Amino acid sequence: MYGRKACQLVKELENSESGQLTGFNTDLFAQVIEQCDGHVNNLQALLRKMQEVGSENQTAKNADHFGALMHHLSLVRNKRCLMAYVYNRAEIVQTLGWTVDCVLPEEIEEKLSSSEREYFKNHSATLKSYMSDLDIDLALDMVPPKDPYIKVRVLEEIGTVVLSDQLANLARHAILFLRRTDAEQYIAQGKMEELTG
Amino acid sequence: MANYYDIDDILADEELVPAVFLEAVNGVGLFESNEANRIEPRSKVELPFWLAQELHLRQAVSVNIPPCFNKKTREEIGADGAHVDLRSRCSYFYELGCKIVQLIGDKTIGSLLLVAFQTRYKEVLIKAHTAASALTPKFLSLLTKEETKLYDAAKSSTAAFKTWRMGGPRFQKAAVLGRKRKPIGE
Amino acid sequence: MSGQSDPRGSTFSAAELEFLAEDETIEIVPNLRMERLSLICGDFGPFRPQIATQVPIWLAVALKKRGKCTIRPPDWMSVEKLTQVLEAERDSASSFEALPFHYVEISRLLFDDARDDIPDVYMVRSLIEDIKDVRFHKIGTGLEKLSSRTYAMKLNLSAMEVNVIRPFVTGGLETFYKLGNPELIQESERPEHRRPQPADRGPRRELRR
Amino acid sequence: MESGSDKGTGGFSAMDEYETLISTTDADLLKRSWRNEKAAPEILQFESSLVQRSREQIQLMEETVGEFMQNGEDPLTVSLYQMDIDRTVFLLRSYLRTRLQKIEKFMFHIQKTAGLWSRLSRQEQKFAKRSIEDMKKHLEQSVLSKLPDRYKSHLKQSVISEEDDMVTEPKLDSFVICRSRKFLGGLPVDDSGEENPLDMYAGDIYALRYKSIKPLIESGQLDLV
Repeated sequence: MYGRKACQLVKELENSESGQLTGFNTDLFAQVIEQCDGHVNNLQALLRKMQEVGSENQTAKNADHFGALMHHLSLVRNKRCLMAYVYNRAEIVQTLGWTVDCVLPEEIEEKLSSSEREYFKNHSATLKSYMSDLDIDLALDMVPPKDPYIKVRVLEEIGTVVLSDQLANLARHAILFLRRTDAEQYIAQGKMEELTG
Repeated sequence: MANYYDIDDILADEELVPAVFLEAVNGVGLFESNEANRIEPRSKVELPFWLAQELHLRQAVSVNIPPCFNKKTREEIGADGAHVDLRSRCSYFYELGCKIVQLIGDKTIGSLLLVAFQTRYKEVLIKAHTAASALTPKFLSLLTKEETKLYDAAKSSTAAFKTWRMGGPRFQKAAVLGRKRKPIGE
Repeated sequence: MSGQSDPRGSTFSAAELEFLAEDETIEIVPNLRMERLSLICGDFGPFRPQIATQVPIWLAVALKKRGKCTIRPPDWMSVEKLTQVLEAERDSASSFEALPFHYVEISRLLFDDARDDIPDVYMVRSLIEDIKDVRFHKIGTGLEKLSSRTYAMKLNLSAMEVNVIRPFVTGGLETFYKLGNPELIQESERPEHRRPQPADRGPRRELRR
Repeated sequence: MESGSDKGTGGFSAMDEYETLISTTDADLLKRSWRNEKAAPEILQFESSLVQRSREQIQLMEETVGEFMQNGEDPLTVSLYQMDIDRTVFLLRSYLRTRLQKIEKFMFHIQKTAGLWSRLSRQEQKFAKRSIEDMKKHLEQSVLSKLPDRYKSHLKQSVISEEDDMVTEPKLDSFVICRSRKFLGGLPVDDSGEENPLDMYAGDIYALRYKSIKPLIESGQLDLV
């Protein structure tokens, strides 16, 4: 049945966990594009036939017309599924721009197509450009503020970094008090966790 | 189409509906048995809604009422609507139903949808707020996509409220990066 | 994720409601001397030992955590008042006793950081839990009555209650709106038009159409 | 349960006093704009002068805190001022972020709707333009360039489409929750053609279709919560 493979792509979106990416299905995607080529060849052949037949055989012309219509509709349908696959994934890639600072973690990067990687870079730059125009960092304060300092545990070796109020050695397993705004990005990236209680 | 990229709308359009061809069609290999690449008038087929709709509007096919809105389903919904397995009949029962009514104008389907939702909405509400999680899988397996979304929405907002009341970390790893590590205490 | 709201959703996270509640004012009795604070959110103080003054809750909690004040729990947070509220909640099947818009958030904030300032704290806490449970149960019963296209649903509840039921209520209303479209259903089954009942003033609110 | 004497959180009468509690400090206005922006399905008018004033206040306060620290002011006072700044900064960031996320979601629709485009700040317009370029390029590379000629548009499904039928729009029919600050009489919330106006009293909370109260949100008479 026409359009079925394209729909499988959309089902993949539906089955993946909300807001998370699965690997870009290059194979299936290419197969759907191939089907589109098939439809357009059939469509053109039928349109040629309609011209050849002229108005002499209206019945045959009608049958060709509806055949052409079905190929056109299938193309439109395939396009919708392909676009939805790319667009809905792109919306998730947008959210990466709010969390990740330029360099994607390997396990995310390998799920992206090359165009998606480029889109991530471009859109992150667009976001950064807005922030620098306004001189305000919007990747901070995802959660309403409480105390200026929070207690965190370092989960991944980060090394010595310059924070807003101190030079800190963020060694794995270290437990320390950091300014909330310094810690927030590390926590979002999974490199630290907040300790409470 | 304001919902061009909407996953559920796309999947609802994939549901099959029975149709009869009114016209001959050349050059389509729609069915495996169809070697001549031609469909004869009066052929009975099942077409995905996205295709059936456009062909119906151009009078190339005539769409019939899909079985999930048939007499049997109507009677079952009338008798004990909350416990009818609508998912196995059509996970996009309401969405497809609305599309079919708009296409062929059979308002009895519209009324059926409303009656079904009236009885089942209540059940979703009760289950979402009270049922112990061990009891729900069977119930959940009966729900259509729309009902499941409603159930999940209620469940997750209640869960978010409970998490807040318990206290605990306010900052967490971003969802988009995956949540392999459970926060301490969960 | 406890703190962050769904970045694409329209709802608020519980932490965001708590943030809003922290701007409500409360009375404290300072045990320090501190000059008037001219903050963006308003002027507070001056603070003198044993002289009660009104401040936003976030400020009260910050002082309390540092041992610089005691917090005077609001009037409604007494065993006597809460017992009355609970009884009234139980007596009435559908209406809701007036409590402050942010009562859920405020009580949690004070239980977390000012327990020793609340007389009969265990009792108060359990009364609030009971009130909340009774109310949530009633909210559920009220929502069950929804059965047709409804243009306006009155939800005079507290901020947190509204937020918890929001996705279900708006989702349910939207589906009823869609399925109740007169173009889709038979004339005979069209819902009679329910006039949104005029709101009565006064302390009771109802969850109703 | 009548009580007119309670203040602030102490009141059972919080609803009745709701209107009087609404002062008009910039902090309150920013909070209101933030809530409306978060809860509205479409992008609202950018609060240009309010954002400007809030930023100035933040900067002024930061300078004050700087001076406090130089003058050896008591650390408690300093940290209270800092917390107050943090709260306003959060609102500002979250407000701006919410708007950018809406632009990301509805960029093509905002671009082609003059009334919406003019709601954006200059910087937001620049952000929207670049976002559209980024997305267009990505869609072209991934899909459109691989499709037949008559199907290459990112706005029209094919050359046959009469209008831009691929554009995501906000659902103005979706239900939102609002709270009135004062009496609002005879609201036309019902689109059935029958006269069913709704009277809303101060402090009332209703779930309604956004579309039916959109003008009241835009004119600031009603708040989304």
